[in-house]
Amino acid sequence: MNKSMFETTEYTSRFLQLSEVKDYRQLVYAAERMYGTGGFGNSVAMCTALEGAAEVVIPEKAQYIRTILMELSMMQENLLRLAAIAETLNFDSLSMMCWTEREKILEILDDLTGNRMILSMCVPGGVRKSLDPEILEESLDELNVVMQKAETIKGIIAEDSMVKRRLRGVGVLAKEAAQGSSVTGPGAKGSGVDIDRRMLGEYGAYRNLDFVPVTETGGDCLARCMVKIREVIQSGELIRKAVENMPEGSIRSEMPAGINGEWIAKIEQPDGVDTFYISGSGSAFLDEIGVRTAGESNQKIMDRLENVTLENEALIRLTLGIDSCLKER
Amino acid sequence: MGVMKIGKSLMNSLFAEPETSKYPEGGLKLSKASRGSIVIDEEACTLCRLCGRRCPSGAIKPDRSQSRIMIDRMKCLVCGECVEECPEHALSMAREYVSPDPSVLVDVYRASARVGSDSVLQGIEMPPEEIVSSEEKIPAVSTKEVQRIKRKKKNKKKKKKRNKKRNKPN
Amino acid sequence: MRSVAKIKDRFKIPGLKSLKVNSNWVFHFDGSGCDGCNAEYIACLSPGWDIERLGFRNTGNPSYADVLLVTGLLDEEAKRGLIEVYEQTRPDCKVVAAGVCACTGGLFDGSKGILSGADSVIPVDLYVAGCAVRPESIIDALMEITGNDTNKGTPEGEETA
Amino acid sequence: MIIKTILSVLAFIVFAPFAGAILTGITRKISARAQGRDGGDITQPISDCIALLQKGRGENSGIQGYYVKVSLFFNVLAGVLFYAGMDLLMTIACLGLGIIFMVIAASVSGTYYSRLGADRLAREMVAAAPMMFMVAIGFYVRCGSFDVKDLAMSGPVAFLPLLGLFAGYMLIPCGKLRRSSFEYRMPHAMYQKDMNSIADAFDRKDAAICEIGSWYEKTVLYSITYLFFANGTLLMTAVGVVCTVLTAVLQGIIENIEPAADGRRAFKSAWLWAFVIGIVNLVIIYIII
Repeated sequence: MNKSMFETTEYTSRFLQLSEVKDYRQLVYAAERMYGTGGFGNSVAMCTALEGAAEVVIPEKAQYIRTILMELSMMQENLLRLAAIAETLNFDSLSMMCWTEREKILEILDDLTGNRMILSMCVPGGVRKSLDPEILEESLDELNVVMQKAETIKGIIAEDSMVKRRLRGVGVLAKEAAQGSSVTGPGAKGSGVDIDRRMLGEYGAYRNLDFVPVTETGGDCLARCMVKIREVIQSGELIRKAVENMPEGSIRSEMPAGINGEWIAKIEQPDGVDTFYISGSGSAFLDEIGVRTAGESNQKIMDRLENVTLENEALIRLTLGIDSCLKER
Repeated sequence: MGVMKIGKSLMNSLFAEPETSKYPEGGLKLSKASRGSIVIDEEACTLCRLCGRRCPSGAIKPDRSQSRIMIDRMKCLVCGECVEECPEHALSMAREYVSPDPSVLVDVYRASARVGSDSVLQGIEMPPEEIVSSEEKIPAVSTKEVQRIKRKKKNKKKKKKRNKKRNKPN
Repeated sequence: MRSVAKIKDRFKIPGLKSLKVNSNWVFHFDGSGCDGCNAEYIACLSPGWDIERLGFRNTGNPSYADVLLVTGLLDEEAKRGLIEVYEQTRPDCKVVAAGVCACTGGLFDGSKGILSGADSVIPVDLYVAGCAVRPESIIDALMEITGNDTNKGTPEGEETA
Repeated sequence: MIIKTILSVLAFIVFAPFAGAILTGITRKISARAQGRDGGDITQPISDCIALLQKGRGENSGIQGYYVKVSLFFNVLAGVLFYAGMDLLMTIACLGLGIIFMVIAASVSGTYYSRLGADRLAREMVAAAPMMFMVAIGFYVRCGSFDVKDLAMSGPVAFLPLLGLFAGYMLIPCGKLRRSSFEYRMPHAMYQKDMNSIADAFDRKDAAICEIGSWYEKTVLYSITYLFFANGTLLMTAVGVVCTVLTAVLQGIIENIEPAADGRRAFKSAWLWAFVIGIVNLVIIYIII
């Protein structure tokens, strides 16, 4: 793991400065607030990196709980992106429809963990508390309602002639250009490249939930929106599978006082892959933290897109999820 | 003819019950796991200062000299880290959340007379001293500037009154 | 115009000012925060909570505003923007700081270039706690600051399991 | 006769803003309900406007205040001409002038978004113009004169023969009055829900006057749809009033049916619809009736 790989990435100056004052346990809360709507994914990334560096294996049940909460948080973030895209098209009713579905998922998260978006459930070494079985059952049939509505939203995006006229052929990214570049998430999946960090099974219980990443072949804005809505439906199924075969057992394992070693954790977020690099030399305060968010890696693709006009530029940035993450915290 | 694709769902949402919650009248629906605010049991607390050390945002400050504990409600992230770490289980999570307040609400609690030992803090590493008190912390805008803004708004009102007086032919 | 005022005084016709009307305008200023409180305020406008039924209306011009809602973490650019917006508001426009970062800087207080809350820039009338502030507390704050108070924060009736 | 016209004109001047506000309130409530929201009550536009007026005049009142007042004057003039039973073409011309002065007011105020809104409003007016004149010609061909007096009192109901024109009129004003039909609104932040791009840079009082002007304009446009049904009998006036309320409901729904078409297509379709349907309908009337 040579350090030069990270010379190009821009450190988060404030995040690095925070790490001098806060020990690694408190830094997970700062990582979670990098972008609030999808915070849980970042806290899982930070905790995976910490556990990797300290060579701690967390219990199986904690992995399942993390998977369930991550899929729920990815669902609500995808719906938020779709609501913003429909907002840019001035399609208010579709945007409001996405907001209502997102509200239902936030209610489920509120019942399970006590907070709507920033859950503070993921701690180094496992999960803070286990999910209540009855609430989990109730939320499953609530999820069915959301999944049916997601089907209607998919139908609207796929068949509505005006939406297709505004989205098709806009910001086209060819498959070869996508493969050669650093774009991840809907940008890559929209052009047929099926890269998905969850397949490697480094984190979460994705090894036992067999699933195929969602891909589309269009490569334009319409394909990316279809990827987003199909991922919402796929997350619903993943949650149902995870709830069914969730094992019993402890939910947390012991973490050492200081972190000695370095590790890179890459987590699949709705907009792409977030990379966390940490390195510590034995003390509770980390020496080196490198963060490369999904928005940054997708930013470099903007000049390879075709058919980008001033009018559609805001739309394309939204589908690629470029300016969603403000890192200067 | 996919133009009216959304028409069907528009129609049922038109005649169905709207999905907005009737919040102020319908009362507050709190889930069982809801994390509202932190509550202290003053007798059990032995001022061992472990919670102050673990808090990510420095919202809870145990103070041994005056044997009291201050919780800054407008800084507390309600993450539950202190509730977990307290060896005496004096802290617990209430379900009602903090209601809006005209001032930065800092609750002060009287801790009990018996003071616990310092051994609890032995294993915890304190942040290096010189970094904690770094001066280049941005000085907040001096209160003078805030007053200046207030005064500027007041003279605007006076100016209006003056113009009214001036263009009144007496 | 002065003659009209004279007529009004003599016949005691209630001028337009005395009409109590349930319509408050909210201007939302978002620092460069983690977008959590911003998404929660937009959730208030969306069908989930819909503050339009309570008479609040979102506006893009600070001079129309009755309530200036400040959310998110404030740093240097936000400070300039906030002062510029605050000077355009009316003298009796109330300021609400929603979210832990807007009240006291929250987790990132003391970081480089981060102001510790909105009160270090403009005088704040009401503080709302909560990291990712809940829509219920935003509605509480808006109702309280505009004079029609509600059952603040206390759960009524049965608590759902 | 003179007293009757003066009475109806005075009734228009007093009651038109309230009728327009309630129609706007109905449209807002229906479009909120179609989105699943529980929108405010019907009289919310009135309380919004009063709240704005209570706040008095702001600082940046500049020259656009005069243009907004002139635009209000022309909208009221259009209504006065209509209810005095004068020429229908004059009413449509006054409506057009009302919008022209609104466009000047928006482009004078200098900020980017209001200039964007002015450009959008001008396009809407030019797209709606042919359809409006087609409707006037349709009435003229049907009963021989442009005066609203004869149109309102004449014998058979004008709805059936002018069905195509009625449908076109429904689409164009709906398209025209719909807030986002030609919108080029480019949100710099993705949640920018509050840019309504015309009255955005106005001063507080001018925004209220602009709102009242749009109420007058809406009542005049709806009374033209009422003209399709009126033939003096009490029953048909009731049917006409019901139909105008129905158009308000229809607009709330049409606003949510589809996203905004980009400017050029909506512009072409409006003109195409006006000429094809208009001419076909006029030919049918001329030959058959």
